[in-house]
This record gives sequence, C-alpha cells and structure tokens, in this order.
Amino acid sequence: MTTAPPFSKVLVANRGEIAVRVIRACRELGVRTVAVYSEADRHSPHVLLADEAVCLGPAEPEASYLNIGRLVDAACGAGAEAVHPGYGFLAENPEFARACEEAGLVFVGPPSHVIAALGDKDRARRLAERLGIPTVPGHPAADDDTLERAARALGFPVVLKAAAGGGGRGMRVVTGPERFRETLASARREVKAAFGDDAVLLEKYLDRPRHVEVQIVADRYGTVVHLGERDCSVQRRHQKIVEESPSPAVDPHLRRRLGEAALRLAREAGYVNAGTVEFLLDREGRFYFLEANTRLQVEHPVTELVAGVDLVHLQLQVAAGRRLSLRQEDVVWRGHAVEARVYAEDPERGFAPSPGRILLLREPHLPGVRVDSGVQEGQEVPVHYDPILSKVVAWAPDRPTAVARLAHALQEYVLLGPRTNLGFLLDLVTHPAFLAGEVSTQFVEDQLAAWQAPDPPPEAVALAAALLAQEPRGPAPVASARAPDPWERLAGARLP
Amino acid sequence: MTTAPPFSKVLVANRGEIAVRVIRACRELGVRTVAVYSEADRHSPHVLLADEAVCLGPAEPEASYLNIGRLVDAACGAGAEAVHPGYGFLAENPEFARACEEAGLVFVGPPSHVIAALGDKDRARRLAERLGIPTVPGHPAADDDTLERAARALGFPVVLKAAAGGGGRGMRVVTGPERFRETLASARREVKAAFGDDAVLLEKYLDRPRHVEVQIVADRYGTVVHLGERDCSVQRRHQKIVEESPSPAVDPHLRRRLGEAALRLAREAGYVNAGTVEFLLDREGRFYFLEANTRLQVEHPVTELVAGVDLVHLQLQVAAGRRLSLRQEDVVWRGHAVEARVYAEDPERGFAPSPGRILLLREPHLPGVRVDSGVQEGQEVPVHYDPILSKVVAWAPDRPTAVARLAHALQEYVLLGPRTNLGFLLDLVTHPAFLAGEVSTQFVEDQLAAWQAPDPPPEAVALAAALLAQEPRGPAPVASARAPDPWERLAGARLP
Amino acid sequence: MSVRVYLLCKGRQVPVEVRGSGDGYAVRVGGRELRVGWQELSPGVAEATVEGVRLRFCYARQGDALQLHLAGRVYTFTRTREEVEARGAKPEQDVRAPMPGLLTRVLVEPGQVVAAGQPLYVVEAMKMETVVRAARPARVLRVLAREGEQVEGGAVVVELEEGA
Amino acid sequence: MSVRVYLLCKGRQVPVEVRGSGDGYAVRVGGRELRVGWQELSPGVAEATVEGVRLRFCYARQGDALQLHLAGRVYTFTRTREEVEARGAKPEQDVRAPMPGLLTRVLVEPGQVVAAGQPLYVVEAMKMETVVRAARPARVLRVLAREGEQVEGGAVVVELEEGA
Repeated sequence: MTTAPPFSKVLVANRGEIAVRVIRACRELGVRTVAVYSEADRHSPHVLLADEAVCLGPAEPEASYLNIGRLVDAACGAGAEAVHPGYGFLAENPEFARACEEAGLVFVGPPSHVIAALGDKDRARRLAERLGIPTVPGHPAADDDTLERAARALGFPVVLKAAAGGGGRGMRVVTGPERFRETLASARREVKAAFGDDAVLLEKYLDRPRHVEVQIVADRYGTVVHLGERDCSVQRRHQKIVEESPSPAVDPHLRRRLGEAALRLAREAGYVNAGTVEFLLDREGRFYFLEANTRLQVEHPVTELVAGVDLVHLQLQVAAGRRLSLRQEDVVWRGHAVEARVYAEDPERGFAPSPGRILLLREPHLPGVRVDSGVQEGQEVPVHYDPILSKVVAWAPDRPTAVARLAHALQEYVLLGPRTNLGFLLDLVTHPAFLAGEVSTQFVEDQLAAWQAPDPPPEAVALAAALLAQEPRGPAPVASARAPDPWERLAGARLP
Repeated sequence: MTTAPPFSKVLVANRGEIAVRVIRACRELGVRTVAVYSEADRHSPHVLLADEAVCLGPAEPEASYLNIGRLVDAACGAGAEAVHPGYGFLAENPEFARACEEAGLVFVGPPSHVIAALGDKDRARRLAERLGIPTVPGHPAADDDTLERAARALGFPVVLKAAAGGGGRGMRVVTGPERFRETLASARREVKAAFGDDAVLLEKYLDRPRHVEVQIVADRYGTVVHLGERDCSVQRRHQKIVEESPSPAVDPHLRRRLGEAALRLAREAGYVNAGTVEFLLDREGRFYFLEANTRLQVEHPVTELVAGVDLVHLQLQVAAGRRLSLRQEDVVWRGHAVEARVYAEDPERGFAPSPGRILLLREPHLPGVRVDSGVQEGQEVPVHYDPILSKVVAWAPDRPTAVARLAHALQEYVLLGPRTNLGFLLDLVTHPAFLAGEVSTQFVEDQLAAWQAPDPPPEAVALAAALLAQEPRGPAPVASARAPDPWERLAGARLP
Repeated sequence: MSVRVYLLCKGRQVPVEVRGSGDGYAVRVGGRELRVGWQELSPGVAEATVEGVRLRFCYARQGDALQLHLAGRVYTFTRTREEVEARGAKPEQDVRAPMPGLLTRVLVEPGQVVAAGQPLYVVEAMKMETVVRAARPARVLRVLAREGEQVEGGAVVVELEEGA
Repeated sequence: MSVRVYLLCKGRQVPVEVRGSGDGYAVRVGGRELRVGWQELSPGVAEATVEGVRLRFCYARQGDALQLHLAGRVYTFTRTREEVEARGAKPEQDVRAPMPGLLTRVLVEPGQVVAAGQPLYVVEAMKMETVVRAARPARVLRVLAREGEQVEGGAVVVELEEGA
C-alpha cells in the first residue's frame, strides 16, 4: 500500500465537518488540498487545514458553495486535478459534475450522466421497478394540480420530496387535503433554495417503517461491492439524527438480499465511486427501494468503523482510475457503530436554528469514539448553511456498549454559545425503546414528542447565581476583546 | 451482551491516563467507580470522572499510590467489590493482590501466587526453559560481587534489570567492567524507588533485536487466547515510546509460534486475566523469552484497535468469574495500529523531566485516532510520578496510512507549559527507517542520537517578537488569576 | 457582601440571595442555603465544591446571560436587574422570530384579521424554513420588518391585538 | 510605536525591531521585514497573517517567556530586557540541575578535585534518576543544596572552578 498518491492536488468543494474529513483523508494519502470558503466561513477550521484556500465570495450559497463557475475556476486556478464535492450543495448536481469533466477535472463521484439518471428520483424508481426491486407507490414530479389529484387518488397521508437531491430537504408529510397546496408551495421553496430546482414528487406514506440503506463502492472496471447496511430510522422532521450499523432489524439473510438489490441497481446504472441505495423496511420485513444517493453520506463513518475501511480513500482511489482492492468476500463486519448528529438548534424553542459564536468548545475524547467536527472555538456558526456542527460516532464490540459510549461522549461534549441538540440526543440514545433497538421513522414523534429539557438542579442554580452576582468583567469571555489595538484594526483578520 | 455489570463498584488504584481509561471502561459496563488520588493529583481528570474519589495522602508514592493499607481501606470503606490496579505502582505487587484477596476484594489481575511466580523474572525464566521456550543467557538476581563475576563470565555488554516489575525501570546497559558497580548501584536505587525491592538481575545484551510481545487473556476455567503481537522495539533509555501491531517483522507463521509459546507459558503458570509475554526477536528470526507482565500494558490500545476487543472489559469480566466469550478462532486482526507515548520531558535538554502547569491543551481529533489522556488544561503535572501524559494511537487499514494519521495527530497536538517529546515523536515516526518498518531496540540510538529540535522559522520569530513586545497583561494566561477574591481563599480548592 | 439576584431560566424567574463568605459563597434559593466555591482550571472550565461535593462545570458569560454546562446538560440563565412580572407563555411571544434569519415572506398586513393557526410570516435560517403562525384569532396591529430583511432571534415581526 | 526586543531562543539571542502599524506589526529580524497580524479565536489560539499568508498558532505567555505552537512544533522564546552576552554552552551550565526534582545524593565536597565525567550529584524526578557529572576537570567551590532538598530546574547545585 506504499503506492503513489491518487492525485497530486484535490479541491474540496464543501465546508464544515465534511470538508475537514475530506481534507484529512487527502493528507493521509499524500494528496495536496485546496479549500474553498465563503466570507462567512473565514474562521472555519477547514480553511487553514488545507494547503491552500480560495475565498469564493459572499455568504449566500448561490454566490459561494453553489457557484459552479467560481468552483471550477478555483480548481483550475489552483492546479487541482480533481474535485471532491462532499455531500449537500453540488454533490448530486449533474451540471457541476459535467462542468468539472469539461474543465478536465476529475469529479470524485459517478459520471454526470449517472448522477442525472439516479439523482432524478422518478427515473431511479423506474430503473428499480424494471429490475424487480419493489418501490413505494407514488407519483413522479409534476405540476401542483397533477400532484394534488395523485395524492387524492393514492389516499392520505402522502409524502412530498425533492425530485433532485436528498438529505430530507423539503420533505413534508401531508395528512389530508386541506393543507396540501400550502405544504407543496413551502416544499418547493425549500427544495429550490437547497438544490436550485423546485421539482417535487409524491409517495404513499408507510406506517412506521425503518429507513435502511446500503453502502456501495464501485470502480471503473465493473467491480461493485456493498459494505452492509445502516439503519437511519431515527429522524426528526425527516432529517436523520442517529444512525447505526448493523441495523438491529437486519439479519444475515436480509443483509444479503438488500446488498444484492443494491448491487443490481448499481451495476445496471453503470455506477462508479461510493454511493448509497436507500430502502424502507416495513414491519413485516419487506423492503422498498426509496432512492439512490450518488455521493458520500453524512453517516458514512458508522460503515467505516464496522467494515474497517476508509470510504474517502476508496473514493479517491477509484476516481483516480484504480481498481478496487476490496472484494465482496473480504468484507468482514465487526462490532457495532452508532452516530449522533450535533446540530446548532434549540430544542427548547422548537428546534429553531441557533447560529452564533462558539464561546467554549470541548469535544469528547473517549476510546472507541470518533468526533468528525467542522467548527472551532471562537468562530461564528453562520446562519446561511445547514446547522450540522459535528458527528459523534461510537464503536464497540456490541450494541449496548457502543450506545453507552455514545451517551458518555454526548455528556462530555461541551459547546456553549449556540444552543445544540446534545441534551436531546442524550435522552434519545438512553431511551428504553432506542436501547431495545425498537425504532421507526416515527420514533421521535412517538416517543419524544413531549420531550422537555430538564430543569436545572439546585447546584446549577447556585453556581449560576454566584457567577452572575459578580459584575461582568469586560464585554465577553472571548478573546477578540483581549487583542491589543493594532490587531483590532487588522484588515480582514477580525472575527466576524 | 445486555448482561448485568460484572461488578457493582470498582476501585481504580492508579492515576493518570490509565485511571481515566479504566474508569471509562467501568462506566460503559454499568460499574460504579472509586478513584484515588494523592494531594498532588487533586485536579487530575480521573478524580472527578469517577463516581467517588478518595484522597490517599501526600504526593510521595509511598504515602499514596504505593500504600497498600490505605488503598485496601479506601476500597472497603467505599464498598467496592473489586480493585483494578492499572499498570505501574502496585499492579505487579503480589502483596497488594494478596491484601485485596484477604480483604475480600477481587483483584483485577491474576491470583497473587501467579503474580509472584511470573513477576519474579528468575522464576519466570526457569519456567520458560522447562517448557522449551528459548531465553536470553544471563544470571538471576544476586549480590553485587556475584553479578559482577557473572557479567565478566558472560562478556560485556550486559543488561541490568529489575527482578520485580517491568516497564524498563532501572534497566541499564553496561558496556564494560569500569562502570559496572556504579551503574548497578544506580539501577538498584531506581528499582527500589519504583517497586520497593532492589533485586537486580543480569542478561547478555543482544545486538539490535526487536522487542515483540504477545497479548493473552485467560479466564478461570482454563480458556486462554492470544490476541497477536505488538512490536515495541522503539525505545529510549529502555522505555518504550512507539508501539505497533502487527509487527512488520512477524509473518503469520511466526505469529502462530509466538502465540503458542505465550499460551503454553500462561497455561503452565495457571494464568488468569490479561497479561503479556515479552520476547526479543533477533535478526535471524529467532525469539527469546524475556519476561511476563501480569497486568494491562501501557500499549494495550494497539491490540484493541487491531483485534477489535476491549481489554479492560475482558479483564473485568473474567475477574468477575465469567467465561471468555472469545475463542482463538474468533480472533481476526484487521488493519494496523501505531501508538506514541507523550511524555512531559524536554528533548532539548537531554529529555529531562518537565513537570509544571499545563497552560494550553488541545488534543487532536482525527478519524482513526484515539487519544488516551490523563491530564487537563490548568492542572499541574506533578514531579512525583511517571512523566507519561497521554498516548496517541492511530488505526488505518494499512501501516503507511496509520503512520500518516499518527504523524498528523502529533502535529495537531498542542500542549503548552511542560515541555513534551511531541516534536521528537513526530520526527521519529516520519523517519525513513521507521516508515520502512526497519527498527530495533537500538533504533533511537542508531538513527536519532543527533536529533535536534528545528530552529524557529522566521514567522515564529516575528509572531513571538510582536507578542512579547506587548507589556504582559496580568500575571499569567491561566484562569486562577481571573477568579474573584472569595474563591482565591476557598480552602482546598486553590490550584496547586 | 450580600446580593439579591433574579435569575430567569426556562421562562421562570427565581430570586436568589448570594452572600460572599471567607471561603466561597452562601447561596439561598427556594428556602435552602447551598455553600459553593470554585476554581477555574482554564477560562470557562472550573471545578466546584457544592455543599462539600466536588464537581466539574463549564460556563460562558455574556453580560447578564450565562450558559452553564453541568453533568452533560447546558442550562441558560439571565440575571434580571429587578424583579419582573413572572413570565408565562405570553401570547405576543408567538409572533416573535423564533431565530435569527432571513424574513423570506410576510403574509399579513396591518388591520387584517387572522384566524388561529394562520401563517403570518416565514423565516429562513440554516436552510430551514419556519412558518410563524397566529396562536389565537387576532387583528394585525403593525408589521415591523420587510421581506428580504435579516431579523434577530426574538425580534417582534408582527404585532397582534387579541380579541379584536 | 517601535520597540527593540531581544529574543532568546535555543541559547541564541536575536535582536528584533517591532513597529506597530495601522493594521498589525512590521517586524524586522535578521535584515528582513515581515508584516504580521493576528486575531485570537479563543484564549491562546489565534489565526495570523504573516506576509499575506494565513496560519494558525497557539501560545502561552508567562511574563517575558513565551511558548509558541506553529505547524506542529513548539518554540520557546524569552524576552531579555537588555542585550546580554551571547550564551554558548557555558561550563557552569553543566552542573545546574537539569530539571526540578529531589536532590537524592550529593557526591562531592567543597575543595574536592573532580575529574571529567565524575558524578557530582543525583536528582530524581518523575521516577527517573539523573546523575549530573563534571564536564571537565575542576575543583568544587561550593555546594549550594543539601540531600533530600527539592531543587528548581536550572538551579546551581555545585559551583566548580575550572583549571584549578
């Protein structure tokens, strides 16, 4: 494995924890990196972690991370050979992949025509149906009237989804016809803002299914392997928040069937690079193809820890035209991994986004725990992007120990300034139903709808009172106020 | 695995990173913990991590961590069922194990008579010889005159070693007869201070061997498994500093032979719990039994990462009388792990110990990297104990990537206040001979004897000058000075 | 030294008496007195003794607001300078912006009568759209921000008059 | 503002000229001028711009001493208030305590003549014993600490007179 680096230089077209993750993976393989950032991300850690950094422009995603022209120019200008898109933003945008291809840049992902084919959920559904893989009944993207008629024909509840792009963005459950139009309009706006395309499709809503997805990796020479499943049932507002591998609901027989379905789809689509095939699993053990994600997933670390691979390394290697060194029979799953996503949101105010300056940050260090973080103390968490701050992932030889490790890591995780969902996550992963592995996509609504943050214990009140009884010393505990005068005026180096 | 906790409460009779490690492992299994600490360790992180903490007394080891009476009293007083000794201090002291046994406490380690038998290096050697396991020629512990005669008979160079206790303490290479007596006296004093017994033995010094050791675990019912080898050749002054698994010099055939030798010895000795059998491996691939360590090793994490087990969990489970759930044929090694030990010592001044207050601490977070740390920002690193601060352990699917990860982690590791060996470790793990896996116990002397810290680059000088050109703001950047008056007077809560 | 402070936490206000003593503080809250003291290890990270029990906590203070991390939870406190009327869930809080963000649409006009649950405006932050609705039937008094404006969290965007 | 500082690093003294300007500092060292500025993100952690290049560093200052972590290395600087004579490896440095610790034994007496390499005293710290030896033949002038005493790092324990 003392082979040459797959590329000399890669531009990482993303921000936050996934940019940090990809930059680190590149460094480990001896690949130089170019970070990109918007003006709002000047002090985000990915910027100085890379060998070079290019400012794309203002905070607005359209002007920065979604700006194909600027990204391609930055990659060419820096002499990058390849572009890694991360997840979100342009990761599943076939135009971006095509723009890279046309500029002579290797896009670390499938060819643009595969992204277009699988990224279009209607086309992907039809492909699955042709291959005999069951799908959830529904209706492809269409105008408002057509979708409303289709919803009435299918019967409520139905789900609205972005036709392009994943991650639960824009997803809405509509329980009856009254608010259908209003909800559809809102979904279209959110989807347009996230992916630049307001096409929305419709599906029958299944009762309390599990969300189970299969990780695949393919090289250019027709070798495709699957790395087992992840259970991503625990969601809030259709956003995954806790993921694990293996799924407590999947036995070796079902794993083989899910894996085979995913491989069949990938082969038929001419898939190359890492990807995910998502399924719903009903309470009778039947599975339905949901969609294919033609990129790295947020939750990829749980697969890495259980399968003992590095997915970003594999992505870079197959993108460089190398053969997969991994064969299906080499894949051995060991132990159990659970991930929790840490968001800048306020569970005490309806999970409203909570941007702002990070005043104190102490991420947990525990054996078996990995924290993929994209923020640092002192930086401003921008209001313009996804609220994910980091992911806490615990591995252990068995599920109960992995969950215990995760709970301890969440307890030791200190982030002050923006509000976070850490306390909510802690109560979630220590909930009896979660500990028993009995979850569905309705888990949060069923078990934690009435969740409330605990009241402060007397010792917290006493400490707070004694601290606040002091007159405030200086404007803030943060360091910018401590810098002597000349630095305060340092152009471009002031904290936002 | 949703079994009951192996114990209700365990006292952890140690300090620093290993106390933290054991306390965490107990918590994960639902076991309550009692920490012990000396007055010098009041602000060490293990103290508040445990459910309870007992102050043993003054800083001196004899009055605290080596005080058998106080430890047993603390365990009984707190209602602990078992005592975990960690490594060092009393971990290999048969009297301590016996005192626990007699007080009705489970000692998490082998029975006291097994510690006595294997801990005595002369007896252990004879046992190995009886089993046909090769040993290094030498002479058992004796008086000064006898040892000097034996050294002359064997021929120089020879090695002096503690007869009781491991960890390289007191180990001295003597190249000729001139300084034999002086070196022996120094070795006896250091050994006495470390283990309370000044017995020293003698061995022929092999030229550039590797230090390779096999991890074993045994239950009370005669099941013993080995978890593969660790290569601990990279040492400085006979102290291991970098360890890895698997050894670049061990192929599957040799692994099997080493494992069989270790299992034979363990079975014959009636071994129970986790232990390590150490060997020297010469350049022709011959191995020699060196000694058995009847405790957890500092470097146990590399085995955990490669074999996918938790050794402290296994220790607690077999100590509670459970059967090993692991069979030899279940042990699958995956990938490669490398560990570096971070010491409070000053490589620019002959690696002199460097205690003092930690002014800034930022431990690295990288995928695949585990940091087992025993210190926190703001605490005083005491002068009274071993200088180990933490261990940085990197795992990756292959050795080059694991080493690259380790190097990046060492680069990102910030510890200011005490001087550390971090820069030295970084140069060590990026040395071409280390990258090639070509090491011996002489590696540091052969390759890094002339090591010097790099001179500061111009940007460091410029930043330092601009910072120091400011008049100092307040006495120190540390927080004790920021506390309002009443707290400064808070009895017993002042930082040391 | 003895100071009376009013702490606001989770919408409730608690009066607390803080008395500095030679070796820390005596804090009287809800009829109970707790002796507390602490020592900072590093800025914002401290070890405390509360009634003889040692514990570790972290905090960040900004003016009269304090976040405190203790035993895996973050609690937020605000010191109010004087005793304010105990707050419940006041009707007008429902039309405050739930977070800082972009006011993407205003759906009502001054004078308009709105039904319970009727959408008033939409705020977008961190790629999430939040529709703010009327809690009860009311009449719109004023609209205090325009579409396309950035609004602060907690800012009043629409003023309602109930029972109109 | 313009200040001349003398920085001691790795036994060498470097004169440096620091000039504050509107947007940072101009630092002249070894005939070269570097423009630097920085911003603290949190206490001791900062992002700097040096000649237009951005980099991250950490530091801890205690009086005139500074530790600086940059690109994986820690450098230690001391500001000396006036230009001191350039230090080499002075003979008497060899008999200073190499670290703080317990003086476990003193092996020489005042007036005694010692050979090069002869042990003078033994310091124990962090479970390691360090024997301090004479670098050259010399005569013991004074012994400044007693066995069993705690000594500071760098403290002179034995004073030697060379060529005696």
